[in-house]
Amino acid sequence: MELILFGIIKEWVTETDIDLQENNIQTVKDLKLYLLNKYPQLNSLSSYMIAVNQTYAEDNMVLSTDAEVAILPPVSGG
Amino acid sequence: MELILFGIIKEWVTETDIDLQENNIQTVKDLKLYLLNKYPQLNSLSSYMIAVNQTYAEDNMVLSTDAEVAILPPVSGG
Amino acid sequence: MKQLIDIQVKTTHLQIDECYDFVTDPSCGGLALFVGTVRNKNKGESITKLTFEAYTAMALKEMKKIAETCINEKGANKISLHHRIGDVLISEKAVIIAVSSTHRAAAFEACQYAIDTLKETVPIWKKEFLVDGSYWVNATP
Amino acid sequence: MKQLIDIQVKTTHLQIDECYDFVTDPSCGGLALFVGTVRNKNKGESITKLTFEAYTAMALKEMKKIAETCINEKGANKISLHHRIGDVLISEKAVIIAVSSTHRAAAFEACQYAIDTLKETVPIWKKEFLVDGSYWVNATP
Repeated sequence: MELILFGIIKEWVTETDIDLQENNIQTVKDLKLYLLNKYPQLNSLSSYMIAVNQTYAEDNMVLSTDAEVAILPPVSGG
Repeated sequence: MELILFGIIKEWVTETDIDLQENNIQTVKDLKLYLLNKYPQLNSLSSYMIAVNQTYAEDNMVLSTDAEVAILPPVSGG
Repeated sequence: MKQLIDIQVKTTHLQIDECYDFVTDPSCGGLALFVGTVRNKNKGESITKLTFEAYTAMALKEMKKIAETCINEKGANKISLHHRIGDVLISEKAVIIAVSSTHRAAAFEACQYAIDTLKETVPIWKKEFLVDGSYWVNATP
Repeated sequence: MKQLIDIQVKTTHLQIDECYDFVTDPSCGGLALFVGTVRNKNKGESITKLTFEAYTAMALKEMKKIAETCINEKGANKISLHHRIGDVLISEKAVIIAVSSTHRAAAFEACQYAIDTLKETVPIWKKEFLVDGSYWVNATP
């Protein structure tokens, strides 16, 4: 699964391709737990969101290997 | 006393110089009664104000012969 | 002291850039602008043009009062208030209000206060020209 | 159908005229605009420049949602939302929102809703460069 990174998260997370099956990741929540475990700096963020196919995703959304998945730190546009 | 006229009032009121003493006008209220009596069309307005020296005037303000007095129909700028 | 208030009543076309350039400032993060243009219809009737008449000396004073309230009570940094008078055609700008502020909520509040109050207190009158006649707006109930 | 929505995320200077020209219309009487510029200070620290990074494809989608809500629920006639990305210097425009409406209250409400929501939902990130370092805004509590 392709992972797109932005802002401060790009400075922490280095991998942009995650094998869902190998890492036992089925849902957005599983992905978050995987990331938090591997990159504990994520705990210092105010919050972060996962977008799947350019839409904010709920924790229970099931991920597919062909999804475009992005990790979004707190937005600060405008 | 010089009288300045605007908008629809200019189409009704024709005099621009009123002798205060001759017409027994002392206050803004006296002027309004004088005008309403002479130009009953003023009754058809939503409202109208008197400005003295470019400031909205209360009914009890005393008029002097050298004051700049204006009759203001309802404003509609913007 | 730096000028914080820019008030104009004029017969020539209003320019957004002129108002923007006056109020913008390196210390301000938010600008709110209001632009009032002449609509082609009012209550279903087609309008051909408007004429604005002003008691200019008093209008400038009343607009200055509004601007001062925006700065002293509404958190505006700088404010520009321009009103057109004379004949104004459809889609042309009748009024521009620009307000800068350190934070955007104050800019919006001051800008809305300024246009709402301008329409209530500033001695300017609008005559609408329809296909079959003309009338002074708001004059009668 | 006439285009009612104009969404842009771009690396070049934002132009107020472009947004104004898109939203103005003979049937509209009121336009509200918001312009967000880069401030020279934040919390007392001097800023030298900002960099905006966007998840552009998603930002365009989220901005479109905001614009649609403004038109379908807030009474906007037309709306233009432009956001700059890349390096932006002090006083340059980072965002412009222009909204036209038949009546001004709706234009103000929609414009304020649009900038408030943009700051909450649109995936764009700002990095502030100070004299002695840089940091991503809002990232940590």
